[in-house]
Amino acid sequence: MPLLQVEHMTHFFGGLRAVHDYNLSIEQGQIRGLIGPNGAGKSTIFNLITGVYRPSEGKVTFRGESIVGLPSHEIAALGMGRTFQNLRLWRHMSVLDHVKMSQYSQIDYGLIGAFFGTKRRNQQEKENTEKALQLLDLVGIRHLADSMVTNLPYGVQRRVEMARALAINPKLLLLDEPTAGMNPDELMDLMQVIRQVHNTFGLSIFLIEHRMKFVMELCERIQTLVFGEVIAEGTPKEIQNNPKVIEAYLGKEVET
Amino acid sequence: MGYFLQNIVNALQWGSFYALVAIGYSMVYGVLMLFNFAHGDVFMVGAYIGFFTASGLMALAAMGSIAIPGWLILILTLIIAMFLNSFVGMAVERIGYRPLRDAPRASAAITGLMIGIILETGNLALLGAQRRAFPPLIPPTVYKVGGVYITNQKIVIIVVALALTLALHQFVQHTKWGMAMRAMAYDFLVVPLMGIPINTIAALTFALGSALAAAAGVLYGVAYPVLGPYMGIIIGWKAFVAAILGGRGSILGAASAGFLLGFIEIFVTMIFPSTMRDFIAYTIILLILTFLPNGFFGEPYSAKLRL
Amino acid sequence: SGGGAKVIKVGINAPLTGSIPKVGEGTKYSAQMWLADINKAGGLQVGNKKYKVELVIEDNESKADSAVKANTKMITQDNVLVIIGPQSSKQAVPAGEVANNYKTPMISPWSTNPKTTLNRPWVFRGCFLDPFQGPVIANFVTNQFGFTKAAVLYDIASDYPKGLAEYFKKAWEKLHGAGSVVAYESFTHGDTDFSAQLTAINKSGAQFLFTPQYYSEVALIVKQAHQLGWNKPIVGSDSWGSAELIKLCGSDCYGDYFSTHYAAAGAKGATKAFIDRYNAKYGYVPDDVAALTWDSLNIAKTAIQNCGKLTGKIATDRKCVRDAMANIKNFDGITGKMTFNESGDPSKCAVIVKISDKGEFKFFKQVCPTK
Amino acid sequence: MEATSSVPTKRNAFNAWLSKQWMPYRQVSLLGWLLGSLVAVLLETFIGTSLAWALGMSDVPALFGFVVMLKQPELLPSIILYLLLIYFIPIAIVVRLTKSIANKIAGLLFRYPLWITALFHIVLLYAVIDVWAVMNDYRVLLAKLMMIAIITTLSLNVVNGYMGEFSCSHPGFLAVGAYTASIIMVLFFVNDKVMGPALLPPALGPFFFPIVLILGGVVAAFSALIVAIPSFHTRGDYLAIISLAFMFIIKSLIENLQVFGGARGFMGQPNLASLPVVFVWTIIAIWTINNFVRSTLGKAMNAVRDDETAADAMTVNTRNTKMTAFLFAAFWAGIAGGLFAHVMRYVNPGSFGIKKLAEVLAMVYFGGLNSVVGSIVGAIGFNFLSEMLRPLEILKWVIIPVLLILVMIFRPTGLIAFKDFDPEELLRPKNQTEEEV
Amino acid sequence: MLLSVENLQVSYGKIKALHGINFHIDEGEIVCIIGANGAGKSTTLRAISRMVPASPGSKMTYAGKDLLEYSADKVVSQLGISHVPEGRRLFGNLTVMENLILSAFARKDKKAIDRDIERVFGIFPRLEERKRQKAGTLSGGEQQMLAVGRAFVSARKLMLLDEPSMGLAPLLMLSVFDALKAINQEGTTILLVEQNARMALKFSQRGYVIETGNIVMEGKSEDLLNNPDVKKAYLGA
Ligand SMILES: Nc1ncnc2c1ncn2[C@@H]1O[C@H](COP(=O)(O)OP(=O)(O)OP(=O)(O)O)[C@@H](O)[C@H]1O
Ligand SMILES: Nc1ncnc2c1ncn2[C@@H]1O[C@H](COP(=O)(O)OP(=O)(O)OP(=O)(O)O)[C@@H](O)[C@H]1O
Ligand SMILES: [Mg+2]
Ligand SMILES: [Mg+2]
Repeated sequence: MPLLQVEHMTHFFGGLRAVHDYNLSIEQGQIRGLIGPNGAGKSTIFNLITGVYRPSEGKVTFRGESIVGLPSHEIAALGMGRTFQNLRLWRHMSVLDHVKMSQYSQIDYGLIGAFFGTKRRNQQEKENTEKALQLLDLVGIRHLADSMVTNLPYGVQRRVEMARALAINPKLLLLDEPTAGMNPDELMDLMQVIRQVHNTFGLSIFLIEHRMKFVMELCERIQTLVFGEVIAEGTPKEIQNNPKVIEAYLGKEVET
Repeated sequence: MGYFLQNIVNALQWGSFYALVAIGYSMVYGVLMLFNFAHGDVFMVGAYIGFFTASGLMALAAMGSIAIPGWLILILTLIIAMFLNSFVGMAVERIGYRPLRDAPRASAAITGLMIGIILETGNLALLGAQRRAFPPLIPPTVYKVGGVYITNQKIVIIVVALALTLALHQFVQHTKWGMAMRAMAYDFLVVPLMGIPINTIAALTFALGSALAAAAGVLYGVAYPVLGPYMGIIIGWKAFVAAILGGRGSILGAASAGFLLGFIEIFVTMIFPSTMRDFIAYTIILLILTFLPNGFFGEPYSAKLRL
Repeated sequence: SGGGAKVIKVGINAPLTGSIPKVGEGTKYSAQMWLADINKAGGLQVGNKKYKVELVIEDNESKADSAVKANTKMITQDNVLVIIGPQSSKQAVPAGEVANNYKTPMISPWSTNPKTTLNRPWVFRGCFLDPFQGPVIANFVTNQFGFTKAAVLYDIASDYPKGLAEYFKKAWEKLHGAGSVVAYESFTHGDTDFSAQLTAINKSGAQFLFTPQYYSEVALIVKQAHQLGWNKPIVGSDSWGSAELIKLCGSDCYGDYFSTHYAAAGAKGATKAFIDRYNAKYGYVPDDVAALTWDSLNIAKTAIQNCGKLTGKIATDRKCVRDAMANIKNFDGITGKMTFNESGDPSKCAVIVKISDKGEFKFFKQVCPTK
Repeated sequence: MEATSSVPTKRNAFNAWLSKQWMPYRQVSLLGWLLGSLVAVLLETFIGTSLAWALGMSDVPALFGFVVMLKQPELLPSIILYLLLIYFIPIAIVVRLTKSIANKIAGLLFRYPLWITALFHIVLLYAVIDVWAVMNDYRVLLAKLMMIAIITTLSLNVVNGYMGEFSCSHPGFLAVGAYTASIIMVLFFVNDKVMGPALLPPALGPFFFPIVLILGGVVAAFSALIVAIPSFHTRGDYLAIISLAFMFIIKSLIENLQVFGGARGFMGQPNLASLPVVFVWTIIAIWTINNFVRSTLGKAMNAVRDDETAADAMTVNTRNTKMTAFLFAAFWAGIAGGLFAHVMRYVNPGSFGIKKLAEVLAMVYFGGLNSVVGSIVGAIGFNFLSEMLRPLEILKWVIIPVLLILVMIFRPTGLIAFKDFDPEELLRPKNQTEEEV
Repeated sequence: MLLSVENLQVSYGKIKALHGINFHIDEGEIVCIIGANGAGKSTTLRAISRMVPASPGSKMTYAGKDLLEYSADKVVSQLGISHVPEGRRLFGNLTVMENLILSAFARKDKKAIDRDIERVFGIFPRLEERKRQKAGTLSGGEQQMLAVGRAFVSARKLMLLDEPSMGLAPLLMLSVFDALKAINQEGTTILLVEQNARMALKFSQRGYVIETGNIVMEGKSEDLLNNPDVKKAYLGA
């Protein structure tokens, strides 16, 4: 059974058909890519899968459960972590709190614990802090744990998003243009991080990217979306040489 | 039937005031995304300016050789009060809002509230505790049309309210100044990058909003000729309700919500025991917003944020 | 405390800011005039000693909790001997509780709510009560015009109009049977548009309108009523009795009636003297609040003097003043003769005033409580 | 822009001198300060009155002389002298003398669970307040109202600060709590003309009072559903209107309930809200609210405020969070209302209108958003200011707004905003902490 | 020399973001600034367009005029410097068309404005399709097109571009850079900030490398492209 299965998903924004008859099946431990011109509907697909929008038509199954219509946070708690194309951090919270927050669904001390500060609560908060610090270590920003996110450089903010997404114990990680705003050097770093989390946690990863070097090196299979429809799917090699993809998306000369 | 029609006329007049104050509110709200809680009191100041202007003009007319007719005094009063009050608005912007431009909106709301209190108490301290009687610029003539009593005042008020609403709507939607105002509501930090002077736009917005408040104040003085320092509070808060019920920054929305509020209040009084008016009227509003979570013409809360 | 009582402190608890600043102003002016008189006499003669008198004026912002704070402060901090105020029942009811608890005599000049003095031996008032005024008006209208159908318009959120409207309704229905109040409409504090209520009143077939509102609202109600085609009598209560009424209402109010504590136009003797002095000093004819405050202050003064001597122990002196106050008989005030009953309320006559077509408040009739 | 740097001016020299003088006090633990204050207030109890007379004042200055200062400026030197003799000098001496011992005790206490230290400090704090207030009842009343204001402000900060809504419904919650508690108390424990004889022996009143207050809080929390449920679908300005409507509805409802006095108000509440009672409730409020906002469940409010979609995507149950925030805040507002009613022993719907709203909003934003300490400072500061300036009458309502505007301009989120309140930090001994603990 | 910057210092509160940098741009040039995250690239552009205040001691001259005497809006309306800010910063509540019209706020030449808007639509046909859509609902890349489009329409003697390629599909990225080149040939000077250092260096004539608020290297773009240090640090070699 695939980890995530999307069948015949279609979505309209008013009269605009943003996604049409989209299918996807991701196995445990795969890294998959989604590319396509701007406005093709890639981010929309992420939003549909994660429950931000509800698809007009289609089925989405995650870990054997149908998740269409579930609220975002329940889908996330099932093990689907994501990052956002335009950063969506919590302005007034520290880096550490960001990562702790994502463990919300794992908390079970309840309101009594929250109001009265029971032993159980203190225990759990402590454990959560430790786990959060480990994750920050993993993405290399432990030393910034107490800083507020607003003043951090863009690249660091991206890492916070990554650590935050990892804290929900994901089985599947959705990354929307994780390299945007990074220079090639940092891009290599990030690739390293992604490989590492992939290996450590055995996660599946599904990512949207415009930086071809990144996609081609990381992904096992890639889909190309144009006007909401998949025009090609295959290994990086196949995609790179697919004339339709070159015409609609890559162009002749590919820069990283 | 006459009873019903009479109440429609009543509601139209009452709604006109909510509408006029609400669009002034909505101007500032729509542009700077700020609650201008001083607006009700700016309205009060407008009414007072109107009072002094009108009294002065009437005194002039009384002693001078030239006979100025009442309607001319009204027009002059409207123009002068609108003009002068726009400076009050600009001063409010300068003192209470410009320094807080990148503060949380709620903080600016508090300064607005405080400026309002200063205007009220300032009035009380300077002009004393007595109420003022607005001079009768157009002596009321009562017409009886098929069991419905209408006065010339009512007609003037409703017509002016509608005209100002439409004019302002045109301005905000279709001129580049209007666009700049709306842009500023969204992200004022980049507005200068378009070569737009933000301080000018902000001042202009407050000036326009306050001019409208003055118009409302003068007409209010004509219809309800008792002025006091606290006259702006209730109408200000209710206009706040209307401005947002109409949808953020939408002039037509604010105006229609203003009229709607007038209609709700009048008709609730007509149908239910009048003691229950606020209870029922606000329950209706609460229900409207529960089912139309973005007001009438508004964008959803998160329109600004994109995934 | 107070090191042997060289000064007598009198507390004034008044709404200087808030929604009825004019009431506060009248209170304050009256008190200052009163103090000026005492100062001119070189102090207040008690027994064989002259005391300097100080006013402690506290603003209650027209809020209940502020009035309580002000009373507590004046009693426990400033050690006032007696308190005048608060004026509105909204503040006088809770503030009276404080005065009573601290055993400090207090007179509210203007609060007509029975609760203010009820079961509070230390609290007095300077005016008649709503349960008295309501029937006075009902009887007057019945006798004068022979009407049987009444309409009432009142502010539901304010204590005074609401109470009076209820007492009037009760009295009217007692006279003319249930349902004889054909329209009983209300609005909320701060409203200025009464068109819907007045339209309903118009339709109800009432023969007159009773509206126990403050003068500023009266002007609006009366004008709007006329604009909606109403041309029957409108009757009011003591809250109409301000010189401002005519300024605001103009000829629309001519010919209407209201009950009140005193009639300024055509007043005689001490009343006239007071009015003239006040007018000369502050430039307008004093409202009933000012007159009642004046009377209350003088009751306090009489009580202090009747006490005979001040010990300097504030608790003893307060007790003495209270007892003296309770024992005052036939105090001759500018708003009428007063004797307190056991709950601290004076039995006073009401005056019916007609607004003349020059806008003066003309004495029309006096109605006294039946013994 | 950068602060103009370090040419040693006179002002800088003065600042340096000042901070040098202040140095020793840096190491004074809270315990030390409390001890010092206790000595000062005791001193005032014993010699305050006589000293005041000696200095030409008629009585002990109730609010540290601020009120007197405005009424009789000529007394200014006396007041300063009084403050120095009763407060500043004794506190300074005691604090310095007991510095090391207080730190030792604090360190010793710190070895036990935190609640023991906390309790110790709280008892001491109460002693200070009690001794201070008992001097005269005006102080008692002010202290009570200030503490109630603290509860109110804190609870509003939960919604407006921590969750970032502009809720206007708080006067409504206060009213619900006030009326519920009053009605139950009067019905059950007071022989009253309106509600008839007490259903239970009035002597039981004090024991049931806490339960009744909680009931009031619970009813207020229930009424908060009216605002909380729409908040699932709408936020920001629209919710502000919903909450405002709620406030109007509650006020109108009470005005129409003749049984409870309507506009005339409701009185006869038993005299149960004594200083210690109000104090204990205030401490509980601060404690639970602070616990809540520091837990991950509470911080979820911040996540909802800063970016709801992101919060949702990170497993935060946004509905639960909003619901909890509104209900919890309303609960405490209800308690505050109940206490208020029993302090005033009279409530009327007019006390819960726009004026009240403006006042609580001002306290929250003045003190500081998203901060427990801020709310405490805001409530105390605002009440103090408003009492202190009372002699100015009308001008008071010009000066207070001007001050608030200045605060907003220079500290747009309030005096102390976005700060975690860590009791451990506060109670810790202040000398070279590492060795001691 | 069109723009010369001397000893430019900028601080955000206590954080000093620029420690006194010097550089210049000649008329008609394309100059790029590259550097790591947080190096201060965007801050440099913001300082030029007067969005952030420069600390005392900084000097900026533009066409012989003291830039520091102009406010942010006058820099655009009187000096003709346009700025595509980081993160697009569109007016999400206005339509695409309104965004474009607004960017010509300070211009009076109605005809020329229309022509420029047409031209933007020529480069980005997608925008013309979405003329009436609210900018806030455009896809990330579409937003980027509009952000660049706005700069075309507003004054353009000097164009400051902050990461114009961010989030653009490869094909589109090429067309944007082609368009920029064309504009440059028509006389617009361009100062480009890019993460995609290789792209930026290929496109520009000269480049500066900025590191934690200091310029550490400058030179002809080709030379930088071949410089081993640059290669190692910024080209991901
Ligand atoms: N809320 C919305 N309302 C209307 N149209 C929308 C909305 N959200 C997205 N769209 C439109 O749907 C299309 C797909 O958008 P989407 O954000 O999925 O693109 P994308 O593939 O992620 O592009 P990019 O690579 O530029 O981020 C776009 O044309 C966009 O304008
Ligand atoms: N508004 C701000 N408040 C505080 N610090 C800021 C602000 N903007 C930027 N900074 C800080 O100034 C420094 C320079 O930032 P700048 O945005 O100029 O970098 P950049 O080179 O453009 O980086 P990036 O490639 O991430 O866009 C960074 O350390 C950043 O954290
Ligand atoms: Mg996208
Ligand atoms: Mg940048």
